[in-house]
Amino acid sequence: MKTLLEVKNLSVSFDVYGGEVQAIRDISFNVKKGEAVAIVGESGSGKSVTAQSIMRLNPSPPSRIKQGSIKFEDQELLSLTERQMQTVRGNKIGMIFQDPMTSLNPTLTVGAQIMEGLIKHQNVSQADAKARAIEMLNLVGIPNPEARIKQYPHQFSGGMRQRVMIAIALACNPSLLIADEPTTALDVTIQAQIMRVMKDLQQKMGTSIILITHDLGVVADVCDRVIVMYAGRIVEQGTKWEIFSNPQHPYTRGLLRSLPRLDQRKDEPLIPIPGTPPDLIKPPAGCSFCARCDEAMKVCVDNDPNLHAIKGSDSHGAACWMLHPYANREVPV
Amino acid sequence: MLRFILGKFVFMVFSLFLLVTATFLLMNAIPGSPLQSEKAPNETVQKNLEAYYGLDKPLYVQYGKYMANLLQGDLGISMKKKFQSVDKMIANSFGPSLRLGLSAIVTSVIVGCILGMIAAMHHRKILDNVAMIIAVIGMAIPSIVLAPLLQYYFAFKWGFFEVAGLNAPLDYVLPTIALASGPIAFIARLLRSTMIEVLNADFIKTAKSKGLSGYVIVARHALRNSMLPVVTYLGYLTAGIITGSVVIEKIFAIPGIGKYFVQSIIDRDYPLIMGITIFYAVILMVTRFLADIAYVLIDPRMRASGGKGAK
Amino acid sequence: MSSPLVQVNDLRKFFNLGKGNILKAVNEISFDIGRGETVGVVGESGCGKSTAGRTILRLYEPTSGGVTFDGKDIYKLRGSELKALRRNMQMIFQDPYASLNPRMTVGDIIGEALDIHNLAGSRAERKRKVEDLLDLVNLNAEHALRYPHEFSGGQRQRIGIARALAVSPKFIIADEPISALDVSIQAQVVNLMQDLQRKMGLTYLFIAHDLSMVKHISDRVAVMYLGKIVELAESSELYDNPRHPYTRALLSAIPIPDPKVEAERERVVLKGDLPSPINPPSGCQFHTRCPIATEKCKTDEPKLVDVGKGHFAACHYA
Amino acid sequence: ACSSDNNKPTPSNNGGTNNGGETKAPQEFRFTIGSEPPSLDPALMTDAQSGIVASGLYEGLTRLNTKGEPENAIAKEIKASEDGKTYTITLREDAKWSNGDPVTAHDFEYAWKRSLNPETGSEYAYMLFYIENAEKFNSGEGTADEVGVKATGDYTLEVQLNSPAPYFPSLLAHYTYLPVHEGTVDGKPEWAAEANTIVSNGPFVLKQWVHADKLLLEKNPDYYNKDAINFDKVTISIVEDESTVFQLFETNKIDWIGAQAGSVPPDLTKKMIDEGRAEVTSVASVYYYLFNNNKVPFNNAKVRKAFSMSIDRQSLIDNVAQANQQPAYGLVPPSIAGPDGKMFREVYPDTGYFQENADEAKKLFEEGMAELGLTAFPEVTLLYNTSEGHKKLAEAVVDMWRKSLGVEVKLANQEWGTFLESRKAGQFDIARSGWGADINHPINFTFDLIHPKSGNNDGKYNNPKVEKLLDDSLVASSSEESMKMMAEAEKVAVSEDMGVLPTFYYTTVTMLKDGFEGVISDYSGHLDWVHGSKK
Amino acid sequence: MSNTNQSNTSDKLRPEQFEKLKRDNVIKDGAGRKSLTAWQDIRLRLMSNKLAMTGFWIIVFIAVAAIFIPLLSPHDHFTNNLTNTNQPPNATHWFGTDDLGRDVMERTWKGAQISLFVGLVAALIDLILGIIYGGIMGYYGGKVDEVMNRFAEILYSIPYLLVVILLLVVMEPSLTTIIIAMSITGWINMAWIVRGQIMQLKNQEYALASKSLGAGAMRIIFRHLIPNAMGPILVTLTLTVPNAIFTEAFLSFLGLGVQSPVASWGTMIDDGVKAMSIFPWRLLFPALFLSLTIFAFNVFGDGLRDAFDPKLKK
Ligand SMILES: Nc1ncnc2c1ncn2[C@@H]1O[C@H](COP(=O)(O)OP(=O)(O)OP(=O)(O)O)[C@@H](O)[C@H]1O
Ligand SMILES: Nc1ncnc2c1ncn2[C@@H]1O[C@H](COP(=O)(O)OP(=O)(O)OP(=O)(O)O)[C@@H](O)[C@H]1O
Ligand SMILES: [Mg+2]
Ligand SMILES: [Mg+2]
Repeated sequence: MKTLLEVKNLSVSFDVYGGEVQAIRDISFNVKKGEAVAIVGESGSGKSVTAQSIMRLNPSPPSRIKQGSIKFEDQELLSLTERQMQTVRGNKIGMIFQDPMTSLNPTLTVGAQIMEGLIKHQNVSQADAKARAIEMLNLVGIPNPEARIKQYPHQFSGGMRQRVMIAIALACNPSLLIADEPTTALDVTIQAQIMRVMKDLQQKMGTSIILITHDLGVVADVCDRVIVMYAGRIVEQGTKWEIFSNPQHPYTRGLLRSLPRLDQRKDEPLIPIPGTPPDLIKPPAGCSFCARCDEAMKVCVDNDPNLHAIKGSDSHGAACWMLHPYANREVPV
Repeated sequence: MLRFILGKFVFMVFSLFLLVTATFLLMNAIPGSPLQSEKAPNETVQKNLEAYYGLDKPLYVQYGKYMANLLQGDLGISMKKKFQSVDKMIANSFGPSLRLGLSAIVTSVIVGCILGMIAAMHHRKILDNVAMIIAVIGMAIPSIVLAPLLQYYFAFKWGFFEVAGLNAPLDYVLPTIALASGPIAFIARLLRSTMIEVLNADFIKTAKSKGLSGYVIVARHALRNSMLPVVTYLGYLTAGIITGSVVIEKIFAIPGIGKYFVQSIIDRDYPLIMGITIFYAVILMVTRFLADIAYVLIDPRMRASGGKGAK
Repeated sequence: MSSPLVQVNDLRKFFNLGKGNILKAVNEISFDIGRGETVGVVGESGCGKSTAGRTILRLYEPTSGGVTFDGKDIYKLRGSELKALRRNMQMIFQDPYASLNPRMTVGDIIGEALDIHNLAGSRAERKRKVEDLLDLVNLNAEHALRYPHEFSGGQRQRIGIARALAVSPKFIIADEPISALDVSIQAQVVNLMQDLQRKMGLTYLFIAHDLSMVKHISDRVAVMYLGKIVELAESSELYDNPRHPYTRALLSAIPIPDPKVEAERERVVLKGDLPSPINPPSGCQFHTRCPIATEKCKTDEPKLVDVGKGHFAACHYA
Repeated sequence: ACSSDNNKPTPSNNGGTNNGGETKAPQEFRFTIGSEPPSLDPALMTDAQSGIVASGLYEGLTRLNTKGEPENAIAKEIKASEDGKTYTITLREDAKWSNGDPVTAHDFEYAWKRSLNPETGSEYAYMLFYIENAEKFNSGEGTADEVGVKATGDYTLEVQLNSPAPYFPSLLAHYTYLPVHEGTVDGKPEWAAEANTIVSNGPFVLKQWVHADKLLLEKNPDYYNKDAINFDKVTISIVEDESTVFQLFETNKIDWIGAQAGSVPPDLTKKMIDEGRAEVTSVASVYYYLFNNNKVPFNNAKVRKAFSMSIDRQSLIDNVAQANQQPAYGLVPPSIAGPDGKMFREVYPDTGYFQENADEAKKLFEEGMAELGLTAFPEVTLLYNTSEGHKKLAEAVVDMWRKSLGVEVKLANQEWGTFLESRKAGQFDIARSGWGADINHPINFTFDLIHPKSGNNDGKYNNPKVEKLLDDSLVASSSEESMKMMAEAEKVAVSEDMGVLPTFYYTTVTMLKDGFEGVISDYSGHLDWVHGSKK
Repeated sequence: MSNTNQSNTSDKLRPEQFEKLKRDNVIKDGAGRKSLTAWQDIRLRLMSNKLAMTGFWIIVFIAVAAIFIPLLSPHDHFTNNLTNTNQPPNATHWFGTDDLGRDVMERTWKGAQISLFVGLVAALIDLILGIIYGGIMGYYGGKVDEVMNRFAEILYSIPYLLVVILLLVVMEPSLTTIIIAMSITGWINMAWIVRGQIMQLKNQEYALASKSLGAGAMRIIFRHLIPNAMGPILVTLTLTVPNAIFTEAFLSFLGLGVQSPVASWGTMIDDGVKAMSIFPWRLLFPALFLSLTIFAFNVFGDGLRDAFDPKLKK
């Protein structure tokens, strides 16, 4: 499969009064054509910043790209002018945000909001754009789209708004869809509908997806590959099978362990990961998970681990000193 | 919607009634009378006059009579401008005030919005400061200074415009500037502050992610959502501006209604005071009502609630 | 179990939207919460969970019905009695972004409760208590001086919990307290809530739409749909043996973090959205989305009846 | 000028004048007035603005000439009886109303009785009270028939006066004595509020009246004496702001500036006079301060005198008022006519009434204080009505008192209506006042200002000697005798009692564009433009 | 997976470093970061705003000048010197003299005292009344709001001048009267701004949270809602100060204000405008300092508002 997006050594910081928030630090990953990649991680781990860096939507100031490159379809996004970047946004990369209640403009009709990207990028007529908007609403499963495009967002339920967001994001048939926690604000029953719509559309259109979520359940259903972020770093990545059945990073393992299972008894307590993620203004010199890690070693305190390839896989890697030959240990399963 | 309008209307009538009553009492509590003059009038004549205008009757009789006439839409006859009917005086003088007022409002909305938009889009950058300095300077020079300065330099000294009057389109330029400079600044600042907030909203991120350019985003997405406070302000401003500005009308010799108002109070011209007060109140209510409607037009969410949330 | 701590009787909360539109957010719900018990409430967005919670706390005045707390009708309390009640009943809010005053420091947000009820004698004591509370929710003492916007959603929610705990209440309504939290933190919070419950004998009404977590934490679970309780049972009973088709759909919608399970799972994806609570469907309110609905469901409203072992369900086919 | 006016196709009136076939550019005269004429109905007019417009629109029995003397207008002949109480007036027969009707004696009779009719609500009806039974009718006690005015023929009018009034021909020029057209006026009180309903008989007709904006007058082609009228068109715009008026003048938009009708801005006055561009004319008005004669400390004549004598009037005029006013040591202004065709002040100069002298003043002040038994000067306020000019003068006067008497007088200003009420109610220590003439006669200033029963004696000055002199003057055998008594009363009131504090006699400052002639200010300072012309 | 993208290589590592860490308890996050208090934070942000600070220093300068120049000047504001009127600025009279020969500099700064005092006090009163009234209207809503809002509306539509002239009769002209006259309707605008804001904010969960903690209406309004409405309130307030300064001039002109020979900027301007073309300094100085003050208040207010808003934090 061809690589669609390649992020290399990307670091993004925010300048705030208290100092520099190092939101993402030296991350690299790629997304292939037609692939669905999930980015999971704790709140504040830099998922949204990563996503918005690809779209170059981080407000600047205060944000600042310190280093790295983002290659999309062999084009370096970071060197594009704002105007060139506009031809990428919405056209080649679509984006969906977390909160469907606020991410639509309350004063414009839904139809207008779908059509405006089309008109901008595809140079289509008003009528064609409208037809396409109706088609998109149909695709995302909104009944009676002819009438619906004339309505305003407040006349839609949350789930429907998120469908509208999907319609907007996919209207120009982008090759990459970035969905930043698209279902977090929705109900389980609606969540299931939305995920189904996304999955269907991805398969129909061959769009690549970066799905940002902290719900591992969603990941298991939809994605091919998973990237686990922690405190602005990628701590593990691999196929969903590898991540779920053979997690290598203590954080990933902790995450999976902390989820309640339906078959779990009530008096059986959950196993949380203690502590909270570090303050990104002063990220620890060593492994950022070290402070919360049960298996931390002396080396972890001062040395940030590389992404170590896992034996027997070319897709699986984890940034943990335990994978270093010196650690010489058994991997607990 | 009909109920909403009807409800508004009932309230308008009620508050007009209160207003008329309050004004009537206040007016009569002010010392001096419409019949005063520096020369003590002959007693006989004074009595005749009082009888003629019904001022010899107890206040409640005067009030009752006024209300009865008012109900028939009769605002009475001016006591100072003899036998000019108050409705006609208002109708005649409202024209120039309205035309000038509208010109000032349109100017202040356009210029104010442009300045505010520029400032918000370039928040914390040079252009923000430049736009705000322009706006604030407009506000910092009071119209009692600005109007004579404009008149003196642009009309008198350099002869670009007429010194006074409102006879040709060009004559509107100077009074409009003088009248609009304050509102421009206010609108610019108001818009800037709401727009900065709106520009941080999620749906702006959505718009950006569609690849829209900065100007389209501001014009299509941010402006409308930032307009609500401006519309509220306009609801009040409009009444104030189109019912005339005493200072501007005086300096540019514009036969508007603003001049009448001060004069009517100084003259204690009771019917005219009442007439203008009522007129002003009605205009105020109408413009506020229009602002409410504008709210509904701007923000479709208000439609569901019938403009309930509108201030 | 002694007498229930909270009794909810035929509680209704309607919102008058004007122009004759009445939104029936909570419609005739009745249930008890025993001392030290955790009752979970699940249901879709807009089904009235928060409204029910807020009405039970008397943040809203009810349309009809009653709630007793410790035997006292809370809607009859006035002045200082009401204030005292406020110390006993607390709420953890749903939206971590809107529930913290952006102008106040975290310390002041948490300390406010102490101020209102004069729980801290001195500034130093207040500071100490705030720090303890922060510690309790795994935040750092220095965070007291920061503003909410400096925190991630998860951290903010923990601040909200600390605020609720500040008055050491007996009863806490947790309105989706963890739905915005990270999984790793969710477990911390849930464990923390359970710890607190054990230590302080807290009683919870736990509102969520994350069924797995509700099941984990709750003794009994109520399922709400359009302002009504459609099913209420012991949690394991409910999960093992759901009687209402809506409950079944909810359960099947839970994503399971195991690709193997996911790949094999048969899903009941409900069609359509939640109908409007302004004009709810006739008969069984669920019939518009129900996979097993019949003509009868369109006209006859099923009652919430005991189908055995304290398992209540409101379905003709339960 | 002949009517070469192309707007008015009335061929019947063409030609027959000395400069017949000659066509000239139409003559236009433009000026401003400060506010709209409140009324153009002669019965209801009370103010200068209306008077200025009315003088073009209407023609009375007489008209004052440039010297302020009455000249026959509609009257062909005015004959007084021996006792001076009956006037027989013969009217000219060629005068017409603007609707074509002839102007007859009945119109005058009707107009005067209408003004007197209490139902008309005429404020200036008292101007007619010289006529027998006029006041009775006006007060509702008498009937119209009893009033001493009768048209004995279409063109003869007989008037009975209460007492001889030698200045009656002057009175006839006053606007209250103007005729109105009965058919137009009767039952239509609003007839004079719009241009198209006014029927007039003067040298000009009102073409257009844009309320609050401007009045357009055109020469009346039917005017009996149209040859004496040169302006074809007169535009009177209403402009309140003095700077604007000045700028309009300087940009050639108007031809004349003067008081009552927009005036030269105070700060520019001196400059304009110095440059010789503005003309200064005396005006029959006096600027003075009222003492509250009933209140400590101004119930003491010495204190009053001290205050008056410590004012440097010339300095006030030169530095503050700045319009070449004349210092006033009395009350009657120099432009008021006196006995024997002389000016009143020529015969009875006021210069000897008292002398300004700061040292003398200080002495008198201390004596006065001692008489009052005061050790400290009480708190005293000078009240004036809100206006830049009054404020400036008050500030200067107060400073003079401070410097020469060492007293601190506070200032207070009030808006006009309130001010009048306070002044009438005697709620003041010192109050600004000004007094102008209605007719060209000293009675305006003596009787009104210092007679204890006068409604305008707001300072409540009361000296029986003055009262008697003034009462006697009304029934004096001759005009000369009467004026002498008035002069005597004035002298007592000022020189002995200083009942009021005169400061200066007003002037009016006017500017006129080159090429205009015959545009003048009359004795009272009002614009008289009717006989003006443009080269 | 082979891309080793992180810079430090394992070469320098020694095996003994790979020994398990022993620790008793978990290290908390966020340690060591210096946090700022609310006021420090606002001050810092304000101070970084150059325009706002310019405004601030202008206000300080004018306040200092208004206090000290009249004290130090050899002239006073009332003594006439009729032989020295309308002098252009010169060595003895830096701002020239007026039409009664008084020192314009002295009068300008004496006027500054009055104008600033009136402006500040009126703004303060508007603020207090507006916040209380608007806060109550907005918070309680419903009938209370209806009635209070109607009252405000009716009050607002009574022509101001009428009220003012009535006051003129009832009270002695003085500074107090001016301030009262201004406050009679001045607060309404503020009240409406506050009301609108409160209506928006009162349904926020933080307000509910406070209510559930037992907070009374006043606490919710003043601790939670008003601070969040501070942006618009400050903008309105910065407008109130200059507005009050002007209203004062207008009222002085009507006779309700300060009495001569004391002058406020408003009255000096009113006077100076007429002499603008020949004695420009009489207009220039009061107008200049008035405009500067208004300018300064406005830019400072804007800066303050930005500083108050954590969302706009850099
Ligand atoms: N505008 C900003 N100003 C300052 N810091 C920011 C800004 N945006 C993000 N950050 C910081 O960057 C870090 C990463 O934030 P990010 O939004 O990417 O987290 P996330 O993984 O998306 O979390 P969540 O699951 O809560 O959305 C956080 O520490 C956050 O505080
Ligand atoms: N103050 C209010 N005024 C009018 N309607 C309201 C109000 N509060 C809630 N509602 C309506 O009542 C219904 C129930 O709302 P509620 O917030 O209780 O739902 P919920 O179950 O908590 O949903 P969610 O999962 O989204 O929190 C919704 O339709 C909502 O729109
Ligand atoms: Mg995020
Ligand atoms: Mg809820």
